[in-house]
Amino acid sequence: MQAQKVQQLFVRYKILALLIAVAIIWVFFHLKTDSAFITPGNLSNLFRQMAITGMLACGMVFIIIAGEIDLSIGSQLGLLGGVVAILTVNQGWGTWPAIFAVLALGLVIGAFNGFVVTKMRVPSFIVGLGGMLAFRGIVLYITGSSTIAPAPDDLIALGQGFVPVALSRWIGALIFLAMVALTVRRRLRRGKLGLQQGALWIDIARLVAIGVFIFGFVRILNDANGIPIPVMILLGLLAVFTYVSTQTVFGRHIYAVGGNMEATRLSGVNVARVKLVVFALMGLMCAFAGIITVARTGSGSPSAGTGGELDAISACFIGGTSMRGGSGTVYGALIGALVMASLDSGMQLMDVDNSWQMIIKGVILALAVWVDVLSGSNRNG
Amino acid sequence: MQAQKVQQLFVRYKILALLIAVAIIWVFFHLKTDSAFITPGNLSNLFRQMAITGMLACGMVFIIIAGEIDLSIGSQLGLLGGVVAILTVNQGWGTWPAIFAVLALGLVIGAFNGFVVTKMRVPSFIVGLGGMLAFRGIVLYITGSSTIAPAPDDLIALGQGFVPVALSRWIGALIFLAMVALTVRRRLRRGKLGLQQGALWIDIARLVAIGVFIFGFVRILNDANGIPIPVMILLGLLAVFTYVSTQTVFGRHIYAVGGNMEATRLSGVNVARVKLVVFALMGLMCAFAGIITVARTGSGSPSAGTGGELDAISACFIGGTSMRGGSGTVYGALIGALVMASLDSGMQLMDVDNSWQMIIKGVILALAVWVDVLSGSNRNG
Amino acid sequence: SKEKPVIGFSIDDLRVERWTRDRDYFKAAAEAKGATVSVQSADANEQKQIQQIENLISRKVDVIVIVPFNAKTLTTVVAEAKKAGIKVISYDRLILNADVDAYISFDNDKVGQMQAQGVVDAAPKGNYFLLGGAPTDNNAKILREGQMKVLKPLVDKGDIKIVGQQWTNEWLASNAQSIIENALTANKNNIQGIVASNDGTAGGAIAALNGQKLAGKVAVSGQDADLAAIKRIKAGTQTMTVYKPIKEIATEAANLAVSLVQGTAPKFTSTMNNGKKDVDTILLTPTMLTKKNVDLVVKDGFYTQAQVGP
Amino acid sequence: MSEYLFEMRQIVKEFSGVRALNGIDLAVRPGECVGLCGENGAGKSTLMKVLSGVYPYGTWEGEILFDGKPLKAYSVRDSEDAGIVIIHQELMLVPQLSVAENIFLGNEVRKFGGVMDYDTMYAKAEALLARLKLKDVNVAAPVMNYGGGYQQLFEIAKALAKNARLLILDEPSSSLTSSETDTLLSIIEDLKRDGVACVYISHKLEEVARVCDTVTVIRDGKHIVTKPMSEMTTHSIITAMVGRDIENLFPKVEHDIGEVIFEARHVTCWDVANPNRKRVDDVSFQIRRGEILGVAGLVGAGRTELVSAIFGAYPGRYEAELLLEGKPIKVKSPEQAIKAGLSLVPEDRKRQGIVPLLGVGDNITLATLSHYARAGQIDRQAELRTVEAEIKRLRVKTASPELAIVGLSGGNQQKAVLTKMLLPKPKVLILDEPTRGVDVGSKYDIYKLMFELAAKGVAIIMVSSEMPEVLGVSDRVLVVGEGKLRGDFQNVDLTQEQVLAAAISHAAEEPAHAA
Ligand SMILES: Nc1ncnc2c1ncn2[C@@H]1O[C@H](COP(=O)(O)OP(=O)(O)OP(=O)(O)O)[C@@H](O)[C@H]1O
Ligand SMILES: Nc1ncnc2c1ncn2[C@@H]1O[C@H](COP(=O)(O)OP(=O)(O)OP(=O)(O)O)[C@@H](O)[C@H]1O
Ligand SMILES: O[C@@H]1[C@@H](O)[C@H](O)OC[C@H]1O
Ligand SMILES: [Mg+2]
Ligand SMILES: [Mg+2]
Repeated sequence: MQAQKVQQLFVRYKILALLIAVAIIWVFFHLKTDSAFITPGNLSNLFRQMAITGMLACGMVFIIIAGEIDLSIGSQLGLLGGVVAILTVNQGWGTWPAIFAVLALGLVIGAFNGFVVTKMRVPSFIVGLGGMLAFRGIVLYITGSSTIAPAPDDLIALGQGFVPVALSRWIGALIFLAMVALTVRRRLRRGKLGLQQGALWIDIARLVAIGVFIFGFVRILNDANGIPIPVMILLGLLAVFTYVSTQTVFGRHIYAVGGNMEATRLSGVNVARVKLVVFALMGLMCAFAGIITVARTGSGSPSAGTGGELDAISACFIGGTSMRGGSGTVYGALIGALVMASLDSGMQLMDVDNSWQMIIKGVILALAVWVDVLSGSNRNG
Repeated sequence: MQAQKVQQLFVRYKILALLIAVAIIWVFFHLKTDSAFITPGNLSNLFRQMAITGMLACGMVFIIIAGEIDLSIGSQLGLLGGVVAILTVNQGWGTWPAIFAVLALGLVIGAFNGFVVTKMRVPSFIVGLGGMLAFRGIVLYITGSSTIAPAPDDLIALGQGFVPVALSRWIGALIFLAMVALTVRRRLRRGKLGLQQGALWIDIARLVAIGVFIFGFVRILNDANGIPIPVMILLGLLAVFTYVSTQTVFGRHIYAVGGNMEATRLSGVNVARVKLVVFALMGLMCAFAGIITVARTGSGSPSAGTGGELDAISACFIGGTSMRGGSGTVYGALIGALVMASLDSGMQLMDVDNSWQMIIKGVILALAVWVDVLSGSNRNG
Repeated sequence: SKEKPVIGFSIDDLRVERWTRDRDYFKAAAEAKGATVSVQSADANEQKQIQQIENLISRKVDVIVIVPFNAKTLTTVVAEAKKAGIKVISYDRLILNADVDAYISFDNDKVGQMQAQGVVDAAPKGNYFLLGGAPTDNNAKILREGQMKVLKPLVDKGDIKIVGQQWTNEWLASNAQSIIENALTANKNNIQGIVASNDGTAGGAIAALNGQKLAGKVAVSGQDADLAAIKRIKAGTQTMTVYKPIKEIATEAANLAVSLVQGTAPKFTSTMNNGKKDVDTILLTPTMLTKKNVDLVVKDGFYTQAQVGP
Repeated sequence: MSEYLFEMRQIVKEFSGVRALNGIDLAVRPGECVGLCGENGAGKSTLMKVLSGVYPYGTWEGEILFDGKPLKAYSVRDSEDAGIVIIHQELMLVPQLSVAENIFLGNEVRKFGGVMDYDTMYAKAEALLARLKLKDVNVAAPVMNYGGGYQQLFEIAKALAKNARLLILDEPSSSLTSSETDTLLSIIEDLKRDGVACVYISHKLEEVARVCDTVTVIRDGKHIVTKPMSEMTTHSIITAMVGRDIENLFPKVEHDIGEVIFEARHVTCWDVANPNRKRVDDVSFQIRRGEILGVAGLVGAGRTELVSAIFGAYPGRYEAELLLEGKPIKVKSPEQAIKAGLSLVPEDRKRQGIVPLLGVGDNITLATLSHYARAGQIDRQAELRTVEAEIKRLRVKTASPELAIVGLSGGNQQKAVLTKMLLPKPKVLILDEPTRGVDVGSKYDIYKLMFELAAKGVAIIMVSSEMPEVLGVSDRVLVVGEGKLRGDFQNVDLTQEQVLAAAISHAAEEPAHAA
């Protein structure tokens, strides 16, 4: 009876299983590295290292939910990063104009991919394979294969800087209060409309958990200079993407398109437009990731982003996104990215040999999804 | 009316469109390189260069038809090649025992992948991602990240040798006669069973085309030392795989599983076993490709095969294999591999800049599939 | 033909900055001598490199100059070239177990020694981290051997403690960055020297140091005199790089290629054994660049003053 | 030895805690045909899946005796080896494989080892199809070239190809015409004479009455009654199924018919695969406010193509001139159609109707989501209120509106799809086979709803292959044959014979099923 309830809890809140997995990994590495893993400094690193994969995963999770795939994002990242470096270093543009130009360019490139997929009806797998080569070719051409450096200081600050400690606290408090307000409002409205209410204690427990989490997160990172700016950006993206996916018409349409494209089309949804926008958003995320890559490394390298598509896709799948489209969450994908970053970082801290790092990562990737399959086997039965 | 017929011809014999594409590409490069492209020497190179991708594509086309994917084949190739090098160079095994051991190992590794996909129900995309890392890690570990050389001469001969000129002629003649005999027998049997017969002239035209093709192929390659052994092996694999896919129960079950897995399962077919065997065959093909790679390079390199999965997958898709499973042909995939090898070789002969090579290849990949979508739009409607 | 030789130049990876420079200087020098050059990039893929060399053979070029991605995988294709009567030159990295006609390079072992020495000069004592190159690149291991020749005695003496060593997949700066970030964490920022094997990885390491406000306080080595590295040396965040005058090696190599075709004997400085034979070799000397002599790259015409900045 | 071929005893099957079968008994003698009746979701298909090994032994409780011996089938293979053959409710064909390959899938004719004997297989397949009175089928062509009705017949051929001792037919006739159904029923009678036992599931009770010797009715996973057919009437079966009395199957409500509201002119559709062939050939018609227009015809007549072209959903090339309330409208996509005031409930629920993983509620509001949104943000409470009201109104059986819709039985899914397309408040509602696979009780609900809508002035176009339904519900009947309009009748004293005669009028000279 009790076991039953626990299992249902996991099925309902899949995120719990993932968080427990993260906790186990962290404790393991902490014990194995003489308590060097769960320290403010290292966690700050970890979140910063997952930021770029996380940005890509935000876009990718929508693509996969919509039933498509994009293999060209590593090359898109390289191209967009290269452009921001060329604009700021070689062309002398200001940092902000260059950033906005590249964000716009990202949207355009993504929309172009979407156009080829939806209007020319070339399968996205192929568009991705082609784009992977073509975009990488373009970045090699425009940079002449050389690394563009040094990036201007205000750009580097975006990659290396921190949100001031006091501001972090305020933001944390604000988010928490917003959550409380939303919960209260929802309960009031449901009450007024005479709709069925969830148990009060669950809502309260949820809020307490969120509060503890935010407090801990801000506290720890403030002990290490504050929240890194790329992490702050990622959190912002998480909020926006989660909002879009759960609260908006467009978000619902993404799930519907991936779940059954034909039925969705016959319900009067412009399926091609939904997909096009999803690809455009992916391009935008590549622009974010490209800019932050340049800011983090202080230079635009023509090989930046190589293999980034595999990391992002892995993050989505570890995070519970369905291979076949139609289901998945943004926060799941980010936790997936966190799992992978934790493995990389922990094994490096332990000074594990490179070949073993690859073996272990490969095995864990498959194992993680296997556990997911096991726990959710009921859905496919 | 006439145009109509031509279109139907293309829909029926999709291979025609592909062969015409190859012809156009060849003529284009021939004109652009001062007649250096369509020469015995260069064509011999071309076929030899496509042999390894072709072997991988043979296995991959079954995997994709069965509705799965395998991203780990590049790493599998590296691992199996590494093992054959270690066995022959470091362990002093004879060439043939080493080859058979590695072929067996390939089957085992492939079957293992199949086991994880079918019994543990981890999606093949993930198994591939994990395997890509893990197998590469293993080969780095067992080779100590260094290249194992020099391979024994009889192994090298497999990669660099040629089928004697006279033998090539005999083999060509035999294949042609076998085709004629099969056609005649089929017509007789159908006549006896009272089944509808295709037009006689089509059968004759087909045989003449095949005859001309075989004659030209043998003739040209004999002008350049004979048929390279890897090409001969590939032709053998083509024959076996085509036979399996069109004439055997197992082959038809592969298509059935990819076309509608549920229906196939409910028809009493052991779906898991079909998939398992398909993955095992993929492993076997990786072993072939790995051995030939070592034979061609004279050494076992830990980075061998990197990116091979993308080449093989691209070859399948260019060759008309359906993304969604359920349809595709082995010869289509091999022509796909030939298209890609032709592009690489032609652009190198033309001295096209590296970045432009990537751009053009990416664009052509997408264009090729687009043309395919246009001509066959009916099937997806 | 002898008067107008056709040269094939097969380069490991034109996506890496230094090789584009080798290509440009080589082409200029060879064309000045009336030769034509066809350049191929293997994109760090040995299979692709072999195919390109095969294509060069079937085009019947007169001589092939190779920067091998993998030193050991070219035995058979070189033999094929020789059978077709084509001369083969090994460029920068020695091709092993093969019948090559000549080798021209800087000494990688020496480069490794310079890298270690540069860091030791700036930080004679303390904790060191060894940031290696790509694990699949054989040169990376020779560099490490050279570095250890300098470091081993100091480690034995107790002056230096090596607190970690990792290889950097594909020489990628971003991989190097996360490796160093984690190394700093593991050692609570207590690192005095980072022996990085080239400028790309050094850039990643310095970005990581920057994150801890340690850039300039920790000694970092490099190699190749990439433009970005020159700027960092001037800014004081990178300690040294190894300048390998690429114009010199490229020009020498072009001359060597042309004279091999024309049958005039070039002057070799030594021979090196590659496992199959003693290969006639021209070895050029690399130069160590620090803040003091960094202007050499401008004097040499390697960069313009405008590129380097004031 | 018992007199029964098989007995199922106290079968219990649960889906994650929900009991779909709650202790059911069923027994059939050799040569007997048992009709299995029950509402949508009663558990008929589930029971048959237990029997045929789709749900392996061990995933359910109870016991099955076959030939007096316990049967433990771990897979479909095991039960087939025992002689149990099932035709599933959903089409189970592989579209890319040929007709013959599908008929013999898992049961291939071999030359030696694993090598296919195509020639024998083709000959056998042609013989089987001839038995089903299907000619002009190229057995070497892929199944996807043939429409739903043909495919259903291929399924039957597939079952006949196996030597069944027990044949289970789960709604085999839902996409067959009456003459095809006749052929099927007479084949079943032949099989019975050869001693083959049958379980026949259908919501068309006339068929059950004609072919079954015994009737078993189940409700909510429980056994209600088993009696010889001679002691049952259609009416008593319905009462047992629904648990209440249904007086009139077609609860006709008087409704006023107003002025012409919608007109389609010169609708022409070309075949997607073969651009020379017209699937719909210059069809024009009008419909009035509050009118229910039945569209009848043989399978493959082109009715689905006609209505999907009107709705902007036809996948191939087509032409159509549409006028709504006298004004021409442009409809190039379903999106535009819905905006203009048209709604279409498609024929294939699984492929075109539901988004399986989304909740029941999310499916219901899919076509009208923007109604509950401000600046793109969904007001979930407003949405939920509508959903709950609709679920209550149409009596959709679901544990919660958040449950994924795949979990519902076919009839309840159909109701959800129906509401989805009603919420845009269409002026013209098009229903393509709205009651296919729907039980009598739900049919009653759907007809009642149609009459209510008509009374409110909605014009309804209903494509249906069920003649009684066409005649029982429509005000006017269009007959389509081979893509052409073959008749337009006021439904006053109209008989099935008249409609059928029109449908096959011209076809008498040519074969009715030109492939
Ligand atoms: N795979 C499944 N997972 C969860 N519930 C299921 C599943 N299959 C069936 N059910 C449930 O079991 C019950 C019986 O379904 P079943 O398909 O047997 O009904 P049926 O009598 O065949 O109805 P219909 O006439 O609509 O075909 C339904 O309530 C259905 O929701
Ligand atoms: N002979 C055929 N060749 C190709 N496709 C066909 C053929 N017959 C039917 N179809 C396809 O099957 C689908 C079902 O439509 P069908 O032709 O059965 O029309 P219908 O008159 O609406 O019949 P139904 O009674 O099944 O609704 C359509 O998408 C149609 O394209
Ligand atoms: O110059 C370096 C080269 O010698 C090495 O092999 O690869 C990396 C380069 O930076
Ligand atoms: Mg059913
Ligand atoms: Mg229809």
